[in-house]
Amino acid sequence: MIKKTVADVSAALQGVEDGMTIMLGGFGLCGIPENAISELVRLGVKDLTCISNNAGVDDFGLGLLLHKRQINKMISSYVGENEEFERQMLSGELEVELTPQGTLAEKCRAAQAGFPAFYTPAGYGTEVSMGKETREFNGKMYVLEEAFKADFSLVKAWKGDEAGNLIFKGTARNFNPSMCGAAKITVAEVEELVPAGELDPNEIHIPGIFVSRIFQGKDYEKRIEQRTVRKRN
Amino acid sequence: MIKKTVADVSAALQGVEDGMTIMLGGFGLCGIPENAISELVRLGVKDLTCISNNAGVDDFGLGLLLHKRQINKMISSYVGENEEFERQMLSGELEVELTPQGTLAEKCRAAQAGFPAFYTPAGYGTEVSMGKETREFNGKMYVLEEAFKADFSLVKAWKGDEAGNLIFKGTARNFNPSMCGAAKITVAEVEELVPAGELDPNEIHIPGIFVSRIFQGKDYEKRIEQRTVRKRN
Amino acid sequence: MLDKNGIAKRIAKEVKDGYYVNLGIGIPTLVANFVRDDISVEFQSENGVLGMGPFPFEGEEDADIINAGKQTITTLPGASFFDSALSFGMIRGQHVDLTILGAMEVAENGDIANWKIPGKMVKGMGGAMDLVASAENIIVAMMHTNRAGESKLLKRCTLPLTGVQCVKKIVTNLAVLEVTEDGFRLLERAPGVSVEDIKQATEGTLIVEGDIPEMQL
Amino acid sequence: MLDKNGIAKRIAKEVKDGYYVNLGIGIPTLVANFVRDDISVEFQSENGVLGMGPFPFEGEEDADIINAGKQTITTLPGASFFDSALSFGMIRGQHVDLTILGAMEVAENGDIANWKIPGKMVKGMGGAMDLVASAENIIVAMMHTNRAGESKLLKRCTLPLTGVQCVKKIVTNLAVLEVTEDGFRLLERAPGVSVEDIKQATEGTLIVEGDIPEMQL
Repeated sequence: MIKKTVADVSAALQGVEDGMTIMLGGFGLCGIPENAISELVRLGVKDLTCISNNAGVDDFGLGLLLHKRQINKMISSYVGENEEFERQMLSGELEVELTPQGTLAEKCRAAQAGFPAFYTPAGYGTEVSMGKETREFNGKMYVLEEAFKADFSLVKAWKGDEAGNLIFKGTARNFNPSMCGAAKITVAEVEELVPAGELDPNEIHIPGIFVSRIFQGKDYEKRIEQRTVRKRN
Repeated sequence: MIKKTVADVSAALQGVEDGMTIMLGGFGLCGIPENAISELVRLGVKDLTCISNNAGVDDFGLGLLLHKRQINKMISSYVGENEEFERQMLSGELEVELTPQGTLAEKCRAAQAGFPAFYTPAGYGTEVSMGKETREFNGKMYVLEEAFKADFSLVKAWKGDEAGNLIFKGTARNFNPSMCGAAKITVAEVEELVPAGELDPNEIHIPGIFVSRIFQGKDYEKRIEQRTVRKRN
Repeated sequence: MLDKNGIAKRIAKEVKDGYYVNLGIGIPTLVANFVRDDISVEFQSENGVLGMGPFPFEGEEDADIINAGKQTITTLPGASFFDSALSFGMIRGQHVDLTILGAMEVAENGDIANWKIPGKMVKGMGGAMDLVASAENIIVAMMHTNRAGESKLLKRCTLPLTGVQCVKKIVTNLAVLEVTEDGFRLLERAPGVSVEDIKQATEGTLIVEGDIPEMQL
Repeated sequence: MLDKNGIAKRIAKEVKDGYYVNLGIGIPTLVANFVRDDISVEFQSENGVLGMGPFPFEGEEDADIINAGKQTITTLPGASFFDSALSFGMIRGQHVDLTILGAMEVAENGDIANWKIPGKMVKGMGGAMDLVASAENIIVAMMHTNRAGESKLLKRCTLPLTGVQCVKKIVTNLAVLEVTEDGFRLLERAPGVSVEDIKQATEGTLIVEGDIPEMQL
């Protein structure tokens, strides 16, 4: 068994530098690597390009990095819910590349699985396809999209083991699995870190081969963006 | 919940006709749809094109269909271990299209996920890439491969529920998941069929949306091709 | 004339037994409330869940179980969770039977614009471009006119497109319309709305053939 | 001169701590028996398992747990199962550190042929084309000459190729060689084998610089 455990978030993020491209899992605030984001804030690394479906809210998630002006460019599918983001974007301080959500996911998966590029129908005929190759297959038009290239991938899982195997929970899975192994170094933080052999090999969502470093996260806030409930009768 | 259960293998294979293209899960004899193959033999459908990583052995798996001369064409990555196959291939009765194993898997996955084509490095510079588009990305050469088109996909899972959700076991998973939803109709046979709600939504390998019909299989032989063991000390 | 719930109620009639359905944010979300009890339908949310149920009871919210609108949800028996790549595989691979989403503009050729207004803050397309480019069956739920009273059913979209030639049906506060090769074909009038009202509110080509029935809700 | 086990033993020295390794059928399979106990290595099999262990004890075989050679196997703590698409994602995405496979011919430019002999029954390439086209670190394990005594290390392959310019290192019964821009560079001699013996058995360009040490096994 190849051991991937590191002592803490600080050891896990060793090597992160100014100007790097970083992938971050999560959908909204669900399944985001909270510990790793806090460490990026602490490290104060700047000029980051962040690949993440969303950009957090003003005081949580990637909003914390935006607040400190650590991000130069965001590659996302949806960036609402964030006033500081809006201000920086409108003032030109922040570059934003909007990518259809399914394309974003597949650009991660392509990087993970060694595909340089793929054809998708999403965005054909829109400004998203401008400057990109388009092509017809079986009477339908497709856009050629290329795999992401990133330095670090920061993901959050529910359970993990020493070998780096990961299990996600509910919709906190989202972009996390496809980002594993999609960057040069993949850092996984987990709510529960167990010895190798405790996870059923049949129930593992992402094998440890896609994970470079794993650590037990702490103090998870798991903030809810839209608390919707119904009354009991 | 959308119910996918059908009474038996006969109901599950309703609509299979001569000349169709059929995908079959399994690696060697591991994880093959035993019940569906028996039913194809019973139905006597002919001129089939079969997409399957292997071709079974003389008296089991796809060998049973070969024996009855029901297959016109095999699309596989490895077809050893089968004398009748060899005879039919050398005599020209059987057409064989050999495809690299990873390309075979991805051609299934592309069909499942709505990708018309993808670029892979496998087979570049070999006879596999003859007549296909090749292209350079980042200094490396790739071959353009297209998604499969099939009429039926016949897969085997370990557990399944009424909603068509599937869980596979061990290496019997292999090609089965990527073939789900990769054909017009997907038929899943399972060792254990349970009511909806009994499988943990977090542990499902293939959501029911990719499965058209599901039934409880019976009399699984699960033959072992190479029984390798060690002695206890 | 319908309100938002009325539009949702009318669209719910388009949801058939055995359908997997993706609902966009806004009016489409309301559709789930009006689907008949005697048919089997599963709702997919592109962030990675199939078989969504109602909102959780107070105190039972789980931060790890949300829909694409970031709302806390529950799941029903037969539900499954999956990653974003597989989720868009469902969508792109046309396994989802019906997509219902809102729009700023729809053109008579089926083009749709619903993600960007030049000069205003752009929040992003989210999954909308994947959905409209992939789905075989797309229904748009929207008001017939914007706040300034201008038609949202146009000859050509003026806003940046989300997808081309993809919308099949539109349900507005005034009417049900089908997108055909010749333009918007009027199928039904909302209660109390005349064909003339609809003509006035439609900039694109409107095809009116025979008697136009009033919607049955 | 080495036998098959000797070749496997020498190759085992190339397996480093922390490596994920894919072993082909034949001599490569034997490599697992000789890897040092004090390093951490995981074996991947392309049919969908990482963390393979030894063969099962008699009576404990599980038809659902096999390797790519269709042999019954066991798994070690930390193992995982996955589908074929993900498995080849590992391979294609260069997450597997070392691939060891057999060959019929290797050319001095790194081309490899190991799947087809025209006129004979062709069993297929299995995963070999994906492996050789993707892996950054490929070692070929084979006999230096074929049964007819002809060299398998050639200027150009004569058989249909499995992959181009991909082999980095070759371990045969006679020698360890590295594929360089100028040809096969001789690194080590097998015990009791002379440089002259190796020259005789090598059709491709052989580069011999300085003293060639004998293998340490």
